[in-house]
Amino acid sequence: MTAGRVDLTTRIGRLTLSNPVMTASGTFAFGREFAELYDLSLLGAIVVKGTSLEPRRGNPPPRIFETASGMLNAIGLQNDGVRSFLDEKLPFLRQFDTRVIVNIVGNRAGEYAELARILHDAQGVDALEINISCPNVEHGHAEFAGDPSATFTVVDAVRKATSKPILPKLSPNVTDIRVFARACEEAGADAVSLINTLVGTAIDIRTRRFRLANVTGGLSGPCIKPVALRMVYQTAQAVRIPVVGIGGIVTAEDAVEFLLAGATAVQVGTGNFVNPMAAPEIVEGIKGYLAERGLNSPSDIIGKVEKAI
Amino acid sequence: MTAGRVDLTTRIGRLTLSNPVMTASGTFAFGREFAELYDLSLLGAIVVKGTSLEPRRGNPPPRIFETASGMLNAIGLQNDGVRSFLDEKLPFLRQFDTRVIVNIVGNRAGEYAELARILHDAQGVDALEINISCPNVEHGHAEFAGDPSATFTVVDAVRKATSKPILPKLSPNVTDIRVFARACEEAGADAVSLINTLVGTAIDIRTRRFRLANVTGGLSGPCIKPVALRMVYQTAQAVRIPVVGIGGIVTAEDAVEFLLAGATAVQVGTGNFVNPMAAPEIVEGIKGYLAERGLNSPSDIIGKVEKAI
Amino acid sequence: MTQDAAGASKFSRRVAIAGTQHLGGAIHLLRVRFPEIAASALPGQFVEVKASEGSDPLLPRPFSVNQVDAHRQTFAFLYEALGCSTRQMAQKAAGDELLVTGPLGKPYPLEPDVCDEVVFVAGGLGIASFLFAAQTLKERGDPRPVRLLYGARSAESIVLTGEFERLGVRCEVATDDGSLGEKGLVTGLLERYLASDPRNPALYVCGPAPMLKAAAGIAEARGARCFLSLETYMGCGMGVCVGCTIKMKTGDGPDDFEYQRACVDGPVVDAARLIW
Amino acid sequence: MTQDAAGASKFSRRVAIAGTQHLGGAIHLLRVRFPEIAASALPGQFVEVKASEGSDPLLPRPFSVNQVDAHRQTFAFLYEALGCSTRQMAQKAAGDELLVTGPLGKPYPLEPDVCDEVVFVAGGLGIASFLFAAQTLKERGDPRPVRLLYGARSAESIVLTGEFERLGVRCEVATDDGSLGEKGLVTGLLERYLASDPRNPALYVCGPAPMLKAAAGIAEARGARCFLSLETYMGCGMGVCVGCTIKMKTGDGPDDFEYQRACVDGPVVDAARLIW
Ligand SMILES: Cc1cc2nc3c(=O)[nH]c(=O)nc-3n(C[C@H](O)[C@H](O)[C@H](O)COP(=O)(O)OP(=O)(O)OC[C@H]3O[C@@H](n4cnc5c(N)ncnc54)[C@H](O)[C@@H]3O)c2cc1C
Ligand SMILES: Cc1cc2nc3c(=O)[nH]c(=O)nc-3n(C[C@H](O)[C@H](O)[C@H](O)COP(=O)(O)OP(=O)(O)OC[C@H]3O[C@@H](n4cnc5c(N)ncnc54)[C@H](O)[C@@H]3O)c2cc1C
Ligand SMILES: Cc1cc2nc3c(=O)[nH]c(=O)nc-3n(C[C@H](O)[C@H](O)[C@H](O)COP(=O)(O)O)c2cc1C
Ligand SMILES: Cc1cc2nc3c(=O)[nH]c(=O)nc-3n(C[C@H](O)[C@H](O)[C@H](O)COP(=O)(O)O)c2cc1C
Ligand code: FES
Ligand code: FES
Repeated sequence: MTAGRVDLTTRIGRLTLSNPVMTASGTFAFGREFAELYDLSLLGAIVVKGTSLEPRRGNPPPRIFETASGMLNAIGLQNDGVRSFLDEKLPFLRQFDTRVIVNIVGNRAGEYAELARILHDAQGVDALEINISCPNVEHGHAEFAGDPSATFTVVDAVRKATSKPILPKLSPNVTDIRVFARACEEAGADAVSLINTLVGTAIDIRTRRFRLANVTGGLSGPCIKPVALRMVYQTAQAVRIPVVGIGGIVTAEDAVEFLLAGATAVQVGTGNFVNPMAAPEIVEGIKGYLAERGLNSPSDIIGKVEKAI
Repeated sequence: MTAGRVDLTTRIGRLTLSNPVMTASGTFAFGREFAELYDLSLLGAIVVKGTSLEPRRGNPPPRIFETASGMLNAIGLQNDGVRSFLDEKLPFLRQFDTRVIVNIVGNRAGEYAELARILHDAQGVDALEINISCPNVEHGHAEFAGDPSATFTVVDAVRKATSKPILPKLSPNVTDIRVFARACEEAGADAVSLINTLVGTAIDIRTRRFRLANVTGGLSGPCIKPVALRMVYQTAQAVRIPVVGIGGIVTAEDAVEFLLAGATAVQVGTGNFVNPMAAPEIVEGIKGYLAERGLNSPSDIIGKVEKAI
Repeated sequence: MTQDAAGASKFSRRVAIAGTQHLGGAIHLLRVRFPEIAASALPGQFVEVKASEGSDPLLPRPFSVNQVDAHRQTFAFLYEALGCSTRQMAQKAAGDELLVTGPLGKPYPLEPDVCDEVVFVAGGLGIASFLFAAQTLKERGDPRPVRLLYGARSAESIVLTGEFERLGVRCEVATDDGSLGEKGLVTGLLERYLASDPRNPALYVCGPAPMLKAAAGIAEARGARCFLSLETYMGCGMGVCVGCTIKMKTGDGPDDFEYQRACVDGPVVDAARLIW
Repeated sequence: MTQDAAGASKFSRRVAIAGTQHLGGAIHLLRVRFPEIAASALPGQFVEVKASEGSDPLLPRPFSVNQVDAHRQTFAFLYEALGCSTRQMAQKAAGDELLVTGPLGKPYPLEPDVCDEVVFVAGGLGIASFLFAAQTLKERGDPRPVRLLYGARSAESIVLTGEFERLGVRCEVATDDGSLGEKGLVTGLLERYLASDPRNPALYVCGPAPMLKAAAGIAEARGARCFLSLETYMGCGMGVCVGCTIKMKTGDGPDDFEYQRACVDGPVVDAARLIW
């Protein structure tokens, strides 16, 4: 093995990462807790929890429920607002040699633009991920994620508000995700992140009540991997901007599948809960996979999947 | 327990079943193999494998692959055609005291209508399930399932060709499944069946090839249950015709969740592979659930789910 | 939190099972070798344990640290093999691996200034966290009297009382069926104890939710300090998913509350602040 | 098929493990009590076994019937604990439950009119199905000579040869590393055997796909009848999902083929009809 030769440096448009592994929004908070487990500089990037203009209290509990090879969540974007992020969370993250991507969420295009303007001036914020696909808040799914022109409007507004790299995050709960990816590309997005969670529900047959106070929640974890992988493959063939693959990644093998399908980088979400060391183990595992095959860079495998026969 | 008191008789519009448990199309073939395990008269209904006008050879292998709590399939509707069904498969099924529902599939609305005309005259065919949602054949998903007006056209054509009960089967790969259910209702469907499989894929990182010759396949099994349950709940609130719930049902507890969410009956698909005795065990399990609570009929729980708080 | 960027204060890895012990009924004790956790865990803290290699069950489950060996190389937790993870655990033997993360959560406030009498109130498996607490008080040479009020379904589910007695803890037991100790609920023992007018006691309570609620009510009525260890449904166990939220008072108005995370702001909480 | 509507000829239920035996390496023998299957199974048939209670792994896995006890109350199968189901199996003990369905699939054509010499050709775990075949021939008092050509990675993976010898089967072994028998592949043994011009032999071959393919090629070149037992990826194992399809010749034209189901039209197929 010549793992020493492998260089995991990854370029997502104008954004350069030390490796293609990021942690997904909402599954890593603002890094503090995981910093007690490992050095965050091992990560390609950290995507922080969805951040809004004003603080949000979130949904009442119960907010999560485990399902077959997955989990439902309806957190409702509980967060302390962008000011608190800049004052209290960002300084901590800046100590690490990694990229910080802020996942932004608003009710209207104007709110997204406002967030982008505020964050545009922040040193240490490397990119913005535009969360137009959160299924657990009133204005999430229906308004932006289900309508390509609304998607365009939001991305366009953010594009005009900042020159930082922007990555709209797409919902899988649509008939054809490529249409949305193309709208983002046209609006000037640097890349697209996919997928967010599938909308699902669960019922307690003993109490005959929904398992989540919010009735429905977002389904994540290994159960959604086949759907995510299909959408990443389709999207990578439909747009020229890079695709960041997300959905059910727990091991390096999972991550390599996404790279082969055409993802330029990946995000680990629920995998962080399954195995708290998942993200750094995936970085090492990708390196090992490339080294064993005498390859030097993730770009040697990105999109390189072939037909079975 | 007074399980003796429970009467599982279920009405799906004009179709009366001895109990609400059916076996799903493509997971039970034409009943012969399962008849070697148990008496098919124990079932509410049998939905046979998707049947077309002409025989179809199906997709090349590999056709199936197991994923986390689920499986992908791309069978490609291999079947011997409707004539062979009538001559060779139906007579066997008619020996049993159950309902036979034929899952029909065509390339154009006219083919569906033609199938409906042929089957209209068949003694022993109790209803037709209109498969407009198979993701594994060229004319499946894109043309009918993704477009409400095309869905209307097919259902309308079938409705005009037969007076037998018809149940369009809906695809989950859409932004809002309720729109499709309403189109079916308007076209005169007796009920809607949902869900068919989610489109997914998987890659072998060793060979760097897709796991399925067809590249993508349909995802089924417990992994999709939260999505199916959500869609059944939404649809049951959006239409007046009955909803038949499908997706990840392996145990009686799963089936009860669907009834609580608003399904009038359920179908067991991949569950038949997980546990070949699943369907009759589910019939008994529903009976037990009702009996333990002093309830007499599935209708006592259909749609009776409440909010968590 | 003032911890520095590089310093690890939590640990997560696959470790081998050092030993297992069947205590009665479906209750087992499982010991793993994990020196960092054994050395730093405090009573009331927990670990997340993933027993399955696959993805069903997917998430690790929280288990309280039950005891730590004298050399702080291994620690043990107690579990009842009833659900999907715990039944898988019961099929494991020494040498098999588990994925373990910890130590997690806020410990019991056991400092001398909190109270003059330490009272552990356990319902069923709620006993799990108290042995470590009693050991720790003993090790610290804490002179205060320690008492255990312990209720369970039946004699079979009463475990580890010998260990408590050896540590000088005064144990009172109640069982639903009267097969051991008094017939009745642990809240009965608690009522009687508080009726005896103890001097500045603090109650540390762990058990099923209805029992916690009843104990908190009794404590409030009697004006006793009361700390509850909550068994909230958890996602990550370490404060990042915000899925385990509990409603905590921030004032006296109806809207004076915030959602806190049971895993890091708890699992031990002051009963007076919890909104049920 | 001419079976009548009510008659069960397959069986499926949860059964207790009667016993397990470690044979070497990661290879284990697992015996279950299932009289209906033990009484009706034929050599070459298989059962579907689900070891996990949960949904990962989801589907049962196919395993060949390896042996049946004299009173036909129990049967055993052989497995190598390498994948997710088989590793779970290896954690089970006598008394634990498995969900078992069978008997499934087409048996080996062992009738006297097929050939004059019976030759089993096994690669690795492909040995699993042949012991039952040898037992059955012996029970039937079949007078034909039976030979086993058996290859595996190393001595550790060569199992059950003693049982074959006790049944009067002439065994020849090859290992990749030469640690037992001849150094080389089982196809070497086969070449040499066929070069000795045996009288009307039939080959029954089970093992990894490349070995099956090689054996079929050798058989064709020598004009010997050859039956392959395929280890195709399966969904249901009983003919309903049509997911296990293999391409079988129906004539000599390029389009003269049909997709057949490996589980019911196989797993034993005539090598001459299989299109790779
Ligand atoms: C801080 C804390 C400490 C605990 N300490 C112990 C202990 O020392 N010993 C012990 O036996 N149990 C303890 N528990 C409870 C234990 O975590 C659950 O019983 C465990 O989830 C059972 O897992 P299972 O897969 O076997 O059960 P499951 O099949 O998952 O379900 C059994 C029950 O456990 C609940 N449950 C499921 N998942 C979770 C989850 N992620 N978090 C919490 N509850 C869940 C379910 O609601 C269900 O009622 C503790 C819980 C918490 C929060
Ligand atoms: C008719 C037949 C008889 C067999 N008899 C035996 C036997 O007696 N002893 C034995 O050890 N093995 C036997 N096998 C092979 C055995 O079924 C697989 O090795 C088994 O799936 C391993 O399960 P796993 O979960 O441990 O491995 P996995 O983790 O699932 O995977 C290990 C390997 O098995 C393959 N595999 C996975 N699922 C299936 C499936 N549903 N069907 C077939 N292959 C699969 C995968 O491609 C992978 O390469 C037989 C297979 C067939 C088709
Ligand atoms: C508990 C939880 C909270 C999440 N919060 C957010 C969020 O704030 N913003 C966002 O864009 N995605 C959020 N997500 C979605 C994830 O970032 C990710 O897209 C999704 O979970 C699929 O990936 P996974 O299967 O790896 O978890 C959240 C997911 C979970 C499980
Ligand atoms: C192997 C296989 C074949 C299928 N074939 C058909 C089919 O021919 N027609 C159809 O409408 N649905 C077909 N389906 C979909 C199922 O009927 C069902 O809608 C889906 O699998 C979801 O249910 P489940 O999770 O219980 O399997 C097939 C599913 C599987 C797994
Ligand atoms: S369990 Fe994730 S924040 Fe508490
Ligand atoms: S495995 Fe289902 S048809 Fe063969």
